[in-house]
Parts: sequence; C-alpha cells; structure tokens
Amino acid sequence: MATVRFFATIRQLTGQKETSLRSDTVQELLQALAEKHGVGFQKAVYGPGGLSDEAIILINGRHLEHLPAGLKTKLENEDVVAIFPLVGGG
Amino acid sequence: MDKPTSSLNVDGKEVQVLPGELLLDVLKKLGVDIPTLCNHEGLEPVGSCRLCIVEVKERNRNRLVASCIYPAQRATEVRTNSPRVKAARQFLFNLLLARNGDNESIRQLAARYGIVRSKRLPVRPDKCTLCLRCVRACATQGIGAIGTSFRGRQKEVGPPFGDPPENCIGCAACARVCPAGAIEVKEKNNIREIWGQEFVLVRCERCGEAFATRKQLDWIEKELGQEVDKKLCPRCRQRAQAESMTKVGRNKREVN
Amino acid sequence: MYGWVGKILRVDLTSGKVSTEPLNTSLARKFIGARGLAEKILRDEIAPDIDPLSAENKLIFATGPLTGTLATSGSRYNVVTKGPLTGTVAASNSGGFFGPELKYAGYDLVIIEGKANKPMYLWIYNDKVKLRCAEHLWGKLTDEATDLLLEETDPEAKVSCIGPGGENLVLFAGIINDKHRAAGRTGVGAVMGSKKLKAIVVRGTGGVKVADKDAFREAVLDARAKLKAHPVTSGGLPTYGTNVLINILNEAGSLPTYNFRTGYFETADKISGETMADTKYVRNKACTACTIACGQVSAVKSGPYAVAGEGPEYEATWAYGSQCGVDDVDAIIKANNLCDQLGIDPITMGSTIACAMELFEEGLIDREAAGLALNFGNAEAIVKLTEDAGYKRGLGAELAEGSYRLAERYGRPELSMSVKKQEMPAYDPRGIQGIGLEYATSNRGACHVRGYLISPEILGIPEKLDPDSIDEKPGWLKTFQDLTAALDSTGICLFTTFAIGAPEIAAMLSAATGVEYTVDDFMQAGDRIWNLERLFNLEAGLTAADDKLPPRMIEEPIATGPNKGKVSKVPEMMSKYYQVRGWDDDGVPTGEKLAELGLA
Amino acid sequence: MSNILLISPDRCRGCGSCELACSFKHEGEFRPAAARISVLRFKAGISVPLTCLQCDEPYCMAVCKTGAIVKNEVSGVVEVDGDKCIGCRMCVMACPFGNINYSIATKQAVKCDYCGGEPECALWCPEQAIEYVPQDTATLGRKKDYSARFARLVEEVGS
Repeated sequence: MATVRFFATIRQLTGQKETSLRSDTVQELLQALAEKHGVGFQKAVYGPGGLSDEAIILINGRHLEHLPAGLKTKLENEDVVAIFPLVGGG
Repeated sequence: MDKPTSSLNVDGKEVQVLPGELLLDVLKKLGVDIPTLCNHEGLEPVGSCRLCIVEVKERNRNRLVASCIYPAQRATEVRTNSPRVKAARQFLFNLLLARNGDNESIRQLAARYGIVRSKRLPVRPDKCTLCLRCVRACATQGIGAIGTSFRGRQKEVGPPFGDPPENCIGCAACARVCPAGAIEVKEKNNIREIWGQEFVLVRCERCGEAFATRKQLDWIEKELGQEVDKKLCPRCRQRAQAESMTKVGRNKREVN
Repeated sequence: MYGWVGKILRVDLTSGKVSTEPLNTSLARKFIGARGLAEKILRDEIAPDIDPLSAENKLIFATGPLTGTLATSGSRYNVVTKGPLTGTVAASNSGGFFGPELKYAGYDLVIIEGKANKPMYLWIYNDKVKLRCAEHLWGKLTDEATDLLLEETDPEAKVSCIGPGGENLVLFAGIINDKHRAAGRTGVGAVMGSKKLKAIVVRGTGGVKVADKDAFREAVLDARAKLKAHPVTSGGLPTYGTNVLINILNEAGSLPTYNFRTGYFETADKISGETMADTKYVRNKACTACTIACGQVSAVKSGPYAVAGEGPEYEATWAYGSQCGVDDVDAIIKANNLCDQLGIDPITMGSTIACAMELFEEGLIDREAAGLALNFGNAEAIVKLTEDAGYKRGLGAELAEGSYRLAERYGRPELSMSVKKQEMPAYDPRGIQGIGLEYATSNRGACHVRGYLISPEILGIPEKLDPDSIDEKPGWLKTFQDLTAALDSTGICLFTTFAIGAPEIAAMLSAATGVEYTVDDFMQAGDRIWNLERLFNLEAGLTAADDKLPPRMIEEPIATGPNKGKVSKVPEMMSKYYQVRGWDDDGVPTGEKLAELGLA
Repeated sequence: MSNILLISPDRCRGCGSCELACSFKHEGEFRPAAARISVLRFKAGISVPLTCLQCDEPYCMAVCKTGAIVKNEVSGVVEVDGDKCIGCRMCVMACPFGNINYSIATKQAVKCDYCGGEPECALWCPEQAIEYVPQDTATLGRKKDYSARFARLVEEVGS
C-alpha cells in the first residue's frame, strides 16, 4: 500500500490529508484518485486530459517529472506520494 | 434641449445661438481665446473689467461690447480680433496695468495678449482690479458683507464704511475667487483674520485640525435646516464613517 | 521626471544638517533605483573597509522608479548600507506603505550619514524636514513607537523604525515599517541604531508621474492579468501565505531540521500553512498596489503565547520551527511577533537559537548560562531566547551576534549554518543543488531572495529543473541573480515573478521612466548591479574563499527523509559559475566584464 | 437604470489601487492624497475604501449657491462644475461623510464623478471590493449582506 498525502487546495478537493492505496504504478494510483474525487481533482491533478500543469506530484520526494519512468513509475509498499497544487512563496 | 433661434457669424464662421445665451459663452464654446478677468462661471456677469470686448454688428451698426453681458441673439456678426478690438483691448490693459501693474497675475494675463506696461502711464500699486468677483461671490451666498464705496479713482471694494462687516462668516470665498490675490487672509492657530475681523476656527475633536469658522458651520446649518457635524473635520468624518462600517468603537485606539 | 521623482534627501546626523540634491539621472538609468542605485552611491561615498557600526557608514533608504505607482506590487523600498553581520554590502527590502510615501513626499532616496549624539527621529512632511528628539521613544517596541510617532506627527504618516534590537546593536536587527513589514536581513537595523536614529516618519502629498500614461496603463493591466491568472499569485499565497511551502519542502526532503542535521521534520504539518490557515490566520492583507496580498494577519487567542499580529512568514516559521525542532505553532507565532516588536531578523534569530541548541546538546553551553534547557524542540526556549537576544540579556548577548560568532566563541564555527556569517534560509542545499550555489555566492551572505532557484527546482516555475542536477545551475543562477537585482531596483515585489518576467517588468519600467529598457538592457542592469556588489565585497576584504557553504553541507549527508545520504556539490559548480559570470578563477570580475557593464 | 459603486469592505485588502487609479485618471499622476476615494486602514488588516455616496438629496449641493454642484438625474452622479466654484468650501463642511474636498491647486471642489461612467477604482480593484453595478434590489441586498458579514468578521477579530 502506498501512502498518498494531499496538501493545500488538493486537501480541500479530497476532503482528507492522507490515504493509502494499492496501485502498481503512479498512473494507476492517479486514475483511482481521479475516479474517486471527481472533476475538481481531475482538473487540478490528473484526469482525462492527462497530468495538470498546475500540480506538483512527488514520489518519495522526487518530482514525477524527474523520474525516468514518469507515470509508469512502479509503486512499492512503503512509497509516499505527495500531491500539491502549484504553490510558491519564500 | 433648447433649439437654436438664430445664427451668428463669428470671424467668418456661422454658428447657432441658443435663446438667452451670452456672447462670451458662445465664443468660449467655439474655443475663441479671449481675455477675461471679472468673469466667473459661478457668478452673475457684470462687465466691469471689459477685457472681453469684441466688435459686433447689430442692425447694421458696428459697436464694441463686453461679450460677457451681451445677449448673443442681438448681433449678426462678431469680430473678436479686429483692429478696433485690438486697440480697445490694448487701452483697457494699459488702464489695468496702470492701476495694478505691480500685480504678477495681471501682468501675466496682459503678457499673454502681447501687452506690456506702457511707461508713460503712472502706476498705482493697487492689488484690487475692481472686478467685483468678491462682492458678487458674497452676494451670491446671500451674505452681502462687502460692496463698493466711493466713486471714480477712489472707488474701493470692502465692507461698508471700512468697518469689520458684521454679517461676514469668514468663509474666505472672496479671497479664493479674487483673480489678483488682493484679499488678505491670515490664519494662525485657530484664528482666521479677514477684512479686519478675527474668526474662531472650530478644532476637530479628534485630530485637532482647525477646519472651519464657527459662523460658517452655523450658516450651513441654517441653509440646510439640519444639524451639521461641528466636532469632526471632514477627514475624521470619513474615518468615523469607515469605523461605523466596521462597527469599531470610536474610543478604542484602532487607527493604524 | 517620470518614474523617479528626481530628488535625494541627505541627512547628516552629526551636524544635524539636512539638504537636498537632484537625482543623477544618468546613474539612475544605469542602476535603475532602489537596491542598484543606492549601492552605487554607497560604493562611491564610503570606503568599503570601514567598520559598519561607525559614523563613517551610511544608511540609504531607497525607492525605485516603480515604487508608489500602480505597477504590480510596487510597494518596495530598500535599505542599503555596509552590513554589520556580514561585512558585505547589505541591501534589505521591504513592502508596506512607507516606500511609496517617501516618493509622494518627493524623494527617491534618503541618505543618512554620521551619528547623532542622542536619539533622534527624522520627520519628513513633503519639503519640510526636521530632526527631532527621540529620547522618549528609545527603548520602545516598534508598534508602540509607531503609535506614538503617528500621534505626534500626522495620523496619516508612515513610519519606519527600529526596536530595542537595533538600539542594542543586535547584529541582525532589522528595520520595521508599518508595524509588520521588515527590511529584515543583514543587520540594517543595527546600523540605524548605531547612528541613534530611532525612526523615519514621512508624510507625502505629492505624486509620481509616468512618462507614457497609456503604455504604462496597458503594461500594468497586462502584468496584473497574468498575476491574477496564476495559481501561485492568485490562490496559494493569499490563502495559505508563504507558509504554504512548509509541507512541500518537507515532502521534498529539503526542510532543514535540527540545525540542518536533516531535511525532514516528522511533524511539519503542525506548523504548515494549511494548519495556520485553519487555525491561526484571521485575514490576508496587501501592501501598496499589490494584487497578491500574501500577508497574513494572525492570532493566537489563548494560552501562554497569546498574541495578535502578522505573519509568520515561511522563513520565520521554519527558523523557529523545524530548524529548532519546534512544532508548537503558537510559540512560533509568538517568537516571530517578538522579532517584529524588537526589530530583529527571525531567520538569523531562529537559526542562531538552533545553533545554540546544538551547542547545548553537545555539552558546550550549560543550562545555567541559558537559563533553561536548550534541547531541540523546546518551544519555551525560542520565545525566551529571542527576547534575551533583543535586550542582550545573559546568553542572549552572545546570540545577538548571530550563529557564526556564537559557534566560534565555543570553538565550533562549523556548527553555524551560515555563509559569510549570515544564516542560510529554509531550503537544504544538499537536496536542492542550485540553491546551495545561490547561498554560497549571494553578495549579502546566505540568502534565498538573491535568485530564488527554488522556483524552478522545487515548484517547477518557469521550468522544471531537477534539484539534484548541477550542470545547468550556474547559468540559471546567473539569470536569476541578475533578474532579482534588476527587479529589486525597480521597486516591485519579487513574488510577482511567479507570474511575470523580464519582458513585463521592462515594459512597465520603460513606460514609467520614459527610458527604453529592452529585456536585454534590463537584465544587463541586473548583471551590472551584481558585479557592483561583488566589487564592493572584494574591496571590503572578502575573497573567493568566502563563497562557500558550511562544511556540514559538503561533508555530512542528510540524515533522514527522501534526500537521505545527499550532500551539496557547490565546490563542483563554482568554477563554472565564475566563468558564466565573467569572473576569473579567484572570483574577480575581469576587466573585460567590467568594461562591458560600464563599471570599469 | 443607473449604476452605482458598490463597496464591500470585507473584500478589501488595503492595497490602495483604487486611490492610485483615481489620482492617475484625474490628476495624471499617482497621488493618493489627491484621490477622490480613500482607503482607511485599521488594525487586523481591516480596511475600508470610501468615496462619495452620490446622495439623493446631497447636502453639498444644498449649500452650493453658485450652481456648481448638480445631481445628474440620468447617471445619478452628483457633479461639480469646477468653473462655477467660488471656493467657499461650504460643501466640504456640509458633507456628513467627509467625501468631498477642495483642491487649492485647481481652486475647485473635487469629488468622485464615477469617471464619467467607467470608474477606474472598480476596474483596478484586485478583489472586487469596489464594483460598478446596476442599482437594483439584488445589489442593495448584497450591500446589506456584506455589511452584516463584515460586522461579524470585525467582531471575530476583536478589537
């Protein structure tokens, strides 16, 4: 089971901070979440239109973008997926 | 909207005139550059300075008139810059400069029309041009604290008999409307001095600004038939208004 | 004049003489304003090797040509001086309403020189300028001093002042304007304190003109639309404040924790923007002409840390939070509020306390000296030590010199997490390579807003750069350093750059000033300012050896979390960085480079 | 139906864009001191933009004897004809809200004129705290609703 954590506005969309899901790949995991959380999530993170430009998805701290397998990245039991909207500050 | 009733030829250009229009207004609408001094949009015209002089054709007769008091309907043709107009304007400016040649704003006005003080005329250092804007402003307010006294070269503007005018409320509109800066207003602490009379200014309860004479506030109350805020200056009234919108108590130190 | 208002106010505190002089327009064109222009004047007028707290140092309050206009977030002013914490050029900038008011009063810059023999404040009402006695204000906290000053000057005036921190020459004292906005870093407040200047109070009823009204209006509307359309500047910041970064940096394994021993804080969510938005934020507020409104009015309603105020910003939350191992959000808000009140920099303060905690756990500082146990995680300690430092009480007197001097005093300088003696902010350079290079090369000591590579490396704006990679970082860093140097000099806020870039800023600047700045001109002005700062520092005695991170970053891998095992590769990037900057191997700008920039 | 400026203080974040936009439009420069709208800032981030309410029976107009102040029956705007102003400042002193000023520079009373139907303050307000909307029952209802919500917020913040 991978741990999924939601932050900022994504937390508002899912109504939870954290969940656990069994998925083989990141893509499968996102599909499951998209199905569960509906249009808002699909627009903000992942949906029929693919990955949103305005989402930051970290797999064990690494941005999905920088993982060689991208969406096809395999998920193991202890893995942590963190999902953020585009945020900034400093 | 009023329909034009007549047409008028201004420097060769035909224009429509509305009933009751004064010639100066027509000329201004056309954008004709004409000197004025006594004229003020908010006051009854009197034609006292005559600087707005133009040449009109009225029943086949040419004459010079002060356009600010001349009903436009009466004329059929107007020349605003004819040799006669220029000469008359020059003469009027010279008289003005003779009387008020030390006054910078009068000199600037004359210079705009290419007129410099003629050396032959003796100069009186008067500030007042006898345009009577102040007198009319005060009268328009319904106060009438000032008028003219004496005649001819002795003619003077001021309160009757030169004494501090009893009905003056110290609003200083006369000073602000004066084109020559001839009326002196002194303000120190919470005292305003004008026409030889001192007026107590009301201090804002909050910020301490001395914002109006008491008599002025009384006058407003009388005019409105309503109470007027005598405690707060306009700026603090605005703050109070904002506070009432925030329901923040006035006594609490909330500001900033 | 357009954009600039064309006048400099010069105040000599030694003689009490106040004078004005016209702005040198050709210098203004080259160095834009604010940070750049004031630094140019500083370098021309002081010897870089002077003691920063001596009368010879000058303190320049500087606005930019866009300050006080409708330009996006055009609220900023800079305080420029030689910094007492770092010994480098110091430029610290702040928003709020003070900077614009200076321009409405008719001044682009105020140059403070000399030293008063008793506490004074400067009261500016348009062209009426007076030095007044401030003995009754000395010792007062910043908000009380501000209230008193408004009472005795004009309720609509704006105040920039120091608190006890600056008065007591805490080396990282800041200057606080509008009660909660701070020119926070590098110790500019200590310089003000050394001059015995408590405050500048200004009221201006004039205006700022722009050269091409239609073009300016269009450029600003365009930039504003982009800010409103961008999720960071229209959603995240107004809702969660800058603390929205706590969780993302933590999840990315780069939230420095326990004095940079690790990059992951187990209970980070307790101090996150999300938590604060739910429980502590009251309302967000904006600075002049700002469409973002990231500022958070916050309140702790009850308990030992009950307080109402503004903030904390992300950096302060981190410094008092994970850096000290503290997850008590109330204590963090209280400590941050104390920083505003005392007028000190919470980044350096928090990180210096973290350093003291490590020294304590190493057995080097004892409990008696500290007055309480300084274990990581002690919420009481962050509040107490902040106050002690502001008043230089007990151990606080040692903390008041920053972590470097503190750690050195106990024989362990390597435990100070600083560069050029200024503490690193809230991003672990071992997990984010670019930010490490940025810290190491920043001209005012470690700093996150001298480039902000976090944007591409973590947030993916404007492009997603791999935080682990190093090859492209020197080039990116130069671009970001130049951009921020130029932007800081215009008077608008760095946060706008999440949504807009050099083209939009150059368009606003050109229309405002009537000087045509192409994107290249604008970026080159940034390059020029960066090199000017470098020259100042070299003349002040710094060398390439100072462009380095604390040894922990290079030698000790991150202990836990996603970046476990990683170290910083700054040494590997340095020569390439010097190269892209046009500097020689010793980090000295080449003659060719200086000639190109018109600095030779 | 005429439009009105609807001000919702609970949305205001105090940036003062309205003051800047107003002075830019009327004075040709960024000069809040000369703006016809003012943002009044209070503790706890509360701020209120204020400008002329375009009263139905304006006191300012009632005390103006030169006819310089007139209520435009079509637009609903209380207009100043500066050329007719004699500088008595009775209007300034009569307005219970402090929403009209006198400019020494132009020797005229100055006040909000809705920018002739395209108010710049509403255009530039980043929070829609100032809106230019039809004056109908829906708007008036919203106005009431905002005031109530705002009052609650202020109570919450405490003072």
